[in-house]
Amino acid sequence: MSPVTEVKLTPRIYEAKKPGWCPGCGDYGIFAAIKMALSELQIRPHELVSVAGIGCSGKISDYIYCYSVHTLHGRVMPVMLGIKLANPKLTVIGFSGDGDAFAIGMSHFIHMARRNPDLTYIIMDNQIYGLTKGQYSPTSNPGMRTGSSPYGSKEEPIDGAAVALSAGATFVARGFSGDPKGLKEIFVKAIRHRGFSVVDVISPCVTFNRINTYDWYRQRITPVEGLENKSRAEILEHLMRVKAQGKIPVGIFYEENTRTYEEEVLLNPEEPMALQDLTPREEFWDLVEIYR
Amino acid sequence: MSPVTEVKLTPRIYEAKKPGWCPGCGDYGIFAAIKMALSELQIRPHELVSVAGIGCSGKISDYIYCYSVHTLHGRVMPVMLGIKLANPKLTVIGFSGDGDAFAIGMSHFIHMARRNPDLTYIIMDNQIYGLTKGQYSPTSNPGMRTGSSPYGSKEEPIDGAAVALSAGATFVARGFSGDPKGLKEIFVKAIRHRGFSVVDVISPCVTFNRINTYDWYRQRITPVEGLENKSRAEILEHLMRVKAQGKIPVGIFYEENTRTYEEEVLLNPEEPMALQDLTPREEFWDLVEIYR
Amino acid sequence: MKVNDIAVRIGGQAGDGALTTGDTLALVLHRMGLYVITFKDFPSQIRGIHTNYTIRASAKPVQARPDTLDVLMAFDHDSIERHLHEMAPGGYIIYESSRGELKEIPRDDLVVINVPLRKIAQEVAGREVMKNTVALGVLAAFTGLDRQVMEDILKERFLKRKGMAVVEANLKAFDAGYDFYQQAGLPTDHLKLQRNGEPKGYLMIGNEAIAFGALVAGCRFYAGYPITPASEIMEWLAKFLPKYNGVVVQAEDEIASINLAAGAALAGARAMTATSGPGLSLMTEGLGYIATIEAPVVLVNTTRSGPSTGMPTKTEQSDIFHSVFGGHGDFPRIVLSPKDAQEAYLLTIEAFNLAEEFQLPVIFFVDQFLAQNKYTVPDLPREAAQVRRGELLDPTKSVNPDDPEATFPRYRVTESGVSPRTIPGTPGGIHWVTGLEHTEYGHVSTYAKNRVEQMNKRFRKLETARPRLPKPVVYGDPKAERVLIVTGSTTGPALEAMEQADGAFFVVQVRTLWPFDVNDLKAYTENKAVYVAEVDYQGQLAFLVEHHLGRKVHRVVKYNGRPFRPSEIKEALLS
Amino acid sequence: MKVNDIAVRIGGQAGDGALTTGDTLALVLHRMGLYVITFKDFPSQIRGIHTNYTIRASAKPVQARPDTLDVLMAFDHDSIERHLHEMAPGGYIIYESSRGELKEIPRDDLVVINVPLRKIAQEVAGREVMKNTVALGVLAAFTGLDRQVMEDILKERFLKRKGMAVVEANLKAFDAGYDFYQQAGLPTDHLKLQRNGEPKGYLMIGNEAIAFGALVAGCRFYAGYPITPASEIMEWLAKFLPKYNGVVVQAEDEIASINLAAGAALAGARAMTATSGPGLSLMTEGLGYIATIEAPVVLVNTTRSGPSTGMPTKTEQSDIFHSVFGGHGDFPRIVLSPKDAQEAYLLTIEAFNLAEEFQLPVIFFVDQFLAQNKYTVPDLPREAAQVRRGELLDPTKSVNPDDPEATFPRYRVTESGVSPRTIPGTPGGIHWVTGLEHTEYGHVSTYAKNRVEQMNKRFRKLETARPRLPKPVVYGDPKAERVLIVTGSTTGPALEAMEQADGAFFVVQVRTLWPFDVNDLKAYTENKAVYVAEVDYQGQLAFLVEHHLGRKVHRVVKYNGRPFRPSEIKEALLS
Ligand SMILES: Cc1ncc(C[n+]2csc(CCOP(=O)(O)OP(=O)(O)O)c2C)c(N)n1
Ligand SMILES: Cc1ncc(C[n+]2csc(CCOP(=O)(O)OP(=O)(O)O)c2C)c(N)n1
Ligand code: SF4
Ligand code: SF4
Ligand SMILES: [Mg+2]
Ligand SMILES: [Mg+2]
Repeated sequence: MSPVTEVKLTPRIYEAKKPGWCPGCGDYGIFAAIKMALSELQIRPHELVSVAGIGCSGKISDYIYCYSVHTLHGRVMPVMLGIKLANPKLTVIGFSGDGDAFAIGMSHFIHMARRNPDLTYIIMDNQIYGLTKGQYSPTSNPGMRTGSSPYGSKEEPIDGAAVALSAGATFVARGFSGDPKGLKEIFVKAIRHRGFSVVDVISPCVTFNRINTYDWYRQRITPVEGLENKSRAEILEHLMRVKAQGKIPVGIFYEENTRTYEEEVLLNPEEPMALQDLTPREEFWDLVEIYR
Repeated sequence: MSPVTEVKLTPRIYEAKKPGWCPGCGDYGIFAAIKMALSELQIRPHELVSVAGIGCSGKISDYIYCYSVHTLHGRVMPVMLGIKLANPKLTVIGFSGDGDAFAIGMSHFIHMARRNPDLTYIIMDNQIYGLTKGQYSPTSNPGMRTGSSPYGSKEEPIDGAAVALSAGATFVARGFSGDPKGLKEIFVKAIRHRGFSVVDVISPCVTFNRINTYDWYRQRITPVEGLENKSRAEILEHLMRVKAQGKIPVGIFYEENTRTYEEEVLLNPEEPMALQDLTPREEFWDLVEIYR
Repeated sequence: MKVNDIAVRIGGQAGDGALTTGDTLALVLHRMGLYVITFKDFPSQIRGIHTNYTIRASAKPVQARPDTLDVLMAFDHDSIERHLHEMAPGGYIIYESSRGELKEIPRDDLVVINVPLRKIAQEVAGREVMKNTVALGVLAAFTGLDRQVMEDILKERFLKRKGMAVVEANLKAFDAGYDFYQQAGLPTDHLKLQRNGEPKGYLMIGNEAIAFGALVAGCRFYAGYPITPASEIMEWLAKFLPKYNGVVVQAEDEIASINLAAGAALAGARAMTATSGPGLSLMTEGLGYIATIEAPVVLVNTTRSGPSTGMPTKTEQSDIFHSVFGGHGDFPRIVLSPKDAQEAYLLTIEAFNLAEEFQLPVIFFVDQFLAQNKYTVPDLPREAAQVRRGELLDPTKSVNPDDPEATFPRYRVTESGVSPRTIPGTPGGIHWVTGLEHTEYGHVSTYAKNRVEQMNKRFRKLETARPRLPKPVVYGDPKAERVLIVTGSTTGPALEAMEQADGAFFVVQVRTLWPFDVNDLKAYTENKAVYVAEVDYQGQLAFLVEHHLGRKVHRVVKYNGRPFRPSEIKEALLS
Repeated sequence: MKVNDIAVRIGGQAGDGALTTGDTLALVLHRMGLYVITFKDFPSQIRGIHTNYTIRASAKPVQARPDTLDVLMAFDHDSIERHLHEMAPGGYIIYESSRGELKEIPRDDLVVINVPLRKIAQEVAGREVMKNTVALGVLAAFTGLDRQVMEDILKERFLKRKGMAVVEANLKAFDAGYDFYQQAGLPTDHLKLQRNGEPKGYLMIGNEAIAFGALVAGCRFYAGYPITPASEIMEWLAKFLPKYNGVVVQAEDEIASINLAAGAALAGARAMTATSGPGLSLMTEGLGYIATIEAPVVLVNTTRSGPSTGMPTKTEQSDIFHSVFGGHGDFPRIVLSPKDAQEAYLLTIEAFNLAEEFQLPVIFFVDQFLAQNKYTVPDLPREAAQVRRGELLDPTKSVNPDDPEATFPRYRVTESGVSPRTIPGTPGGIHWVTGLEHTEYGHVSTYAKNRVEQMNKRFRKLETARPRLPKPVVYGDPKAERVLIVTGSTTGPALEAMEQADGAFFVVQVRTLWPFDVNDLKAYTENKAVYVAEVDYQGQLAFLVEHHLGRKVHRVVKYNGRPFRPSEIKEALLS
């Protein structure tokens, strides 16, 4: 697709702009990790598409260096899929906040998982609506007091990784933005995975979420292992048990290799429709002979 | 709320109109079962609200006798919740097709389950889009050929009961419209349950779904039992195992009693806001003294 | 005697077969070399409710539902009650009398034949469903409907899939109907159908013409959610796009659909979605997004009767306001409106070209009547099928040969408003895309000056596009004192009304609903009485015309879910 | 010397404290008995980007952002670059010089004081954040800002929650700033602030006035999804509705929000949702549904700069088209537009009453400037707080005493178009509700006659409502030759421009955007030069005016995300 270049792609190259998140925001760690992962994979910026949602998280769209698409709130997933189908040769990585992914974007999430396109979807989960100044989100702790829940939230939180598992994502992991190196490892594997990869990343909001701080997370984070040959339901059960102990499981929970959506629906993923010569073919008119 | 009447409410009273589904449509069985259930519970039509979606299924809205609301496609759940919060004394029962509930309505479904309002939600699942003349739906069998999937559907089907379980519904069951009596039993329990009850009802479409016929279902339907003390994940695991054998589990899969959303968020569910005297109170102006 | 000019209505309950009978009859007439148009009036319920199907055929082109009916085939008594008053003097009623004969009717100018269609079908062919074929046989007996054509069609349909026995059973049913009428000794001298040379082109519904137009226009990506009356577009493309490495995604809802299309368009595919009112409303946010990121997407809206879920299978043109004004904020868009199936094909191709040349959403406004009724389409010309991709730069060539990872000013402020465009994968073409206000490179910005430049640039595209947009078409003699302005499928009845009125008015068909070009209309409306006819309540087209002409017009509106009859328009203009 | 008439801007990076400093200063001035209006210009990013906050205060009512600034408090050099050109001659610059002094500036008519705000704060109060209080002390030194009022406010804020030490630390910071200026020996004779009697009412933002208006209007149900600039409404109601057995539901998205509100309204609660452009677009389908089922719902739309995600924290009035025309099909709605916080309170109450009396959606059109800026609100009158529920029948009384399970013709065709209404639970009031076309009882129907009757009935409500809708307000002398038509918060600068122009034009403020009543405007526009000023690109209000007057108007538009300065309007009208 492009001339070979010998230039080594450093993490720095994937940064278009100095980010403007609040000092200490967890999203810095995610940005650092994704840059390292992209560098490790030597993905060329012009062959990479980032697709981000609306939120503090979504601002990564303005900061990352590649073809970068900032969608509407909650619409990361359909836009990603549209891009991927039009040109399966591109690497497509999505970024959403917890509200973007699990409130307004929830339906797309479930449906994307059952399709299994080769996309990587990163949720920058701060358990709060950051950009709108601190309302509770679908992942907020129960009872959390926020601008929109002055008497405490009354809803059961969603566990992003559990939803991904139940819905059928073929790669499910959770990372912590306080550990960019570890996160990078997860990202590398998620991007390499052929299928729908979901990485739920804990990413503290230091401005509006005074409950779920770095310390709060550090005390609870627990790497889980030994899930390799377990079924989705067994893994869910296991994760629930860990959570019941007040811990937060992190790591790669699930990985399964199966056909991707593109492979299922495209005649030839190697010849993207985006690059097709569109001159009408004579044979098209044969298709309407039946209406004679 | 209304004068006591001695009239016994027969199933017949809940029928406003002769239904216009195709002869043999599974939805007749559901209509029969709900009428029996309402009669058994002696719910008075004027204290009952039916909320239905768009689809062949949703036409039940026109046929049922009570305050009956036909919503937009996919919006049964928010409308139900709005009604319930405005007046928790009402019995509110929802009806959706599989497309209505799991395609366009999916996000509401997940979020309703985590709120747990006292609502009963019945999915009339024919594994097809009936009213729009037979496109595959989120519950269609993989590979199913339909108007919109001439080469076979390439998406993993959704299991409505499993989604309800994962999302946190506090009553989850599956019934079969070919067995209206058994279905009635489930409906009675679902309506009695205080919390969000989901009943996924298998309801064959005899016109557009030539795969999943009554016979097809009858050969596969398997009542499951002994799930009483199991966790959600264990039940999921169990249901998956049954399905892996090519069977379709039916029965009441899960029931849990916990606080309802109305109890959590309303000061006094016994004094509905719908019936409040709205004359402004003097004390309201105290609230703005802080802006002096 | 009326020769080769007929209007037949078939009425019954949904499920009675009126639709399939109508389709067959339409095809027979088309194959006999007549021009055909249909009018399907069916419920949004699979069975049990009254349905009817009207076919009009003539040796000259037909463009509207008929004013009156020559033949009514009634599968039930309800159909008599509903349609009797529409019968032309001397017309025929074929009544299915298996469950009782039609006795007294308050019209003595009609030929009524009671035929036990079901019984005959059962007797001669062993299957009640063949009652429809029996009815066509009856029709043939007093019109001369061509048996050979019928036979050819039956063979095409059944020979391969079901064998000769089925063909023969059908022919038997046909002949039985024919004989029954003949034996009744009723008149056969009022209507006459005869071969009129070769078929006059294709017989297809608007949606099929649109789907085909999309394919030849280079559309390879379709995302949609089933909805009446748009679904045929998805189903057609689902069959054929995959053969050309394209794809149809049945999305979880319309919001997903339009965002899928946005993604595919951004990545370089020609992308489309189609829907109807409820879906259009849901797509509103996506529409503004597409305009802001300047992606080329074609959105077909097949308008049905609103508001809300409304009357899903009935026609209306009431989505003009939303198409033109819907969506928060100020953004450019183009709205095109074809008048019949052939023009739908032509303008679909244009829609894709304009979308890509001007990098904006093109709404294709198609009312249900046009979307779902059959038309004789004289031609689907190949020379119209030209693909113009505008400022899209070749993705295989580097935009910056020194540095494949260089950035590119995707939203460069140009005089035309159109900026050169790269797609992901293009070396040297990197840029940012966002629904937030942005700089030339697509970076977020709220600077006042940049904002104003980008707003101006986006809207400038409409000015650049203006001379390139489909102009209104004028029919009749512009010297007449009255002018009738119409759009979409209302053009058909307007033209027939004009003929009926012997040139008392002329007709201007608006094909570009937005940007609305008043200059195109000024010349035709000065010193004229201006009428606007449309199928809606508020007079949405009239509102646009009024605004642009700066004066009030006569509004001719109809909003009972049915399209105009020509005579209704004529009367409104002449009264 | 300017006495009791000041415009101060505070500039810095988001997170620098410009917002809190501005809020404090606004309150001090308000408490001194001045009229206050603010203009917050902040980014849609939590930190790091330039933010500024302008406060204008005067002994006479103020209604717009100022033309020029008397004081600029600059927390960084960027703020100097951005705002220097707006300084009035003789103005003051307070520059935070901890990281370097402000040296050369291209203006020699200004008083510049370099104050190491952070350093002083750290020194005297031990905390850098108190730099803001230091700056207010500096301001006090050359204006006479009231120390006692400042002290009272500090006590209210901190005494209970943080103790006297914090109050004292703040006062020390204040005094340090004061002293620093005094020691610099700079002039103090240009601006003078002094107590002007009692505070002139409440100091609140538009959104607070709306939320309060909703509460007193009987709103008990709110469903919404967070969005700038609407969120304050949700947050206010979340605090107070639960005390009155009401509820705020934070929904999963705006589609859920409006459908939640529809459900609650159907069941008898007074229900509201609030959003901004992107959410409004998503609510489009729900809006048409509400109109079709005739439920009373109030939809507040706080308009920000579009299109698409646009500039979320910047103002605009570009949702007029969507409010008025958005949505597929034809359906009635009312769109109200208040000019300031006090009118927002009054019209919110009216919105609920009209919604329920006419059983339709009322869109409350509020631009971001009005939604999020502080106004001195003279009164929130109790007598305005009247609840009129229209044709809602008492749910505790049986509509049919013989049979509590009887049906009720909820959509009865009446002369006014308004039908008596029962809510679920009402004995004898059973009916059906659907977005499909329906009969009087709410049963689905596509009969042409019924359809026409129901359409007419629904739209007749608008005619019945018309005389009851808020009329335009005329300001100034209608004998002037030019008339300026405005709506919403553009009214403020228009009125100030009118004063500046010495009556060269008069102003008409449109308060009901739909149904647009031309009769209200005709009298004021005949033989006048008509101008329409609005904050958008397309001239959406102008379009409505033009359509209804049948002639073109002069468009005065601004679309860089900022509200008009009075002088801009004056110049546009006088040039
Ligand atoms: C349709 C729509 N509704 C609401 C908004 C306002 N909005 C902007 S960001 C956001 C949510 C932010 O939360 P999250 O997704 O968790 O991202 P974060 O800011 O926490 O990273 C919302 C509701 C919007 N832009 N569009
Ligand atoms: C927003 C919107 N999109 C699409 C439709 C068209 N539509 C009507 S029913 C239906 C789905 C029917 O499938 P399902 O929900 O399974 O109900 P069924 O008819 O099978 O009972 C659709 C897509 C609509 N009414 N509204
Ligand atoms: S508000 Fe929270 S999420 Fe947003 S940038 Fe600041 S710390 Fe990060
Ligand atoms: S089409 Fe299918 S679902 Fe609809 S009424 Fe007929 S059988 Fe039932
Ligand atoms: Mg978040
Ligand atoms: Mg279905």
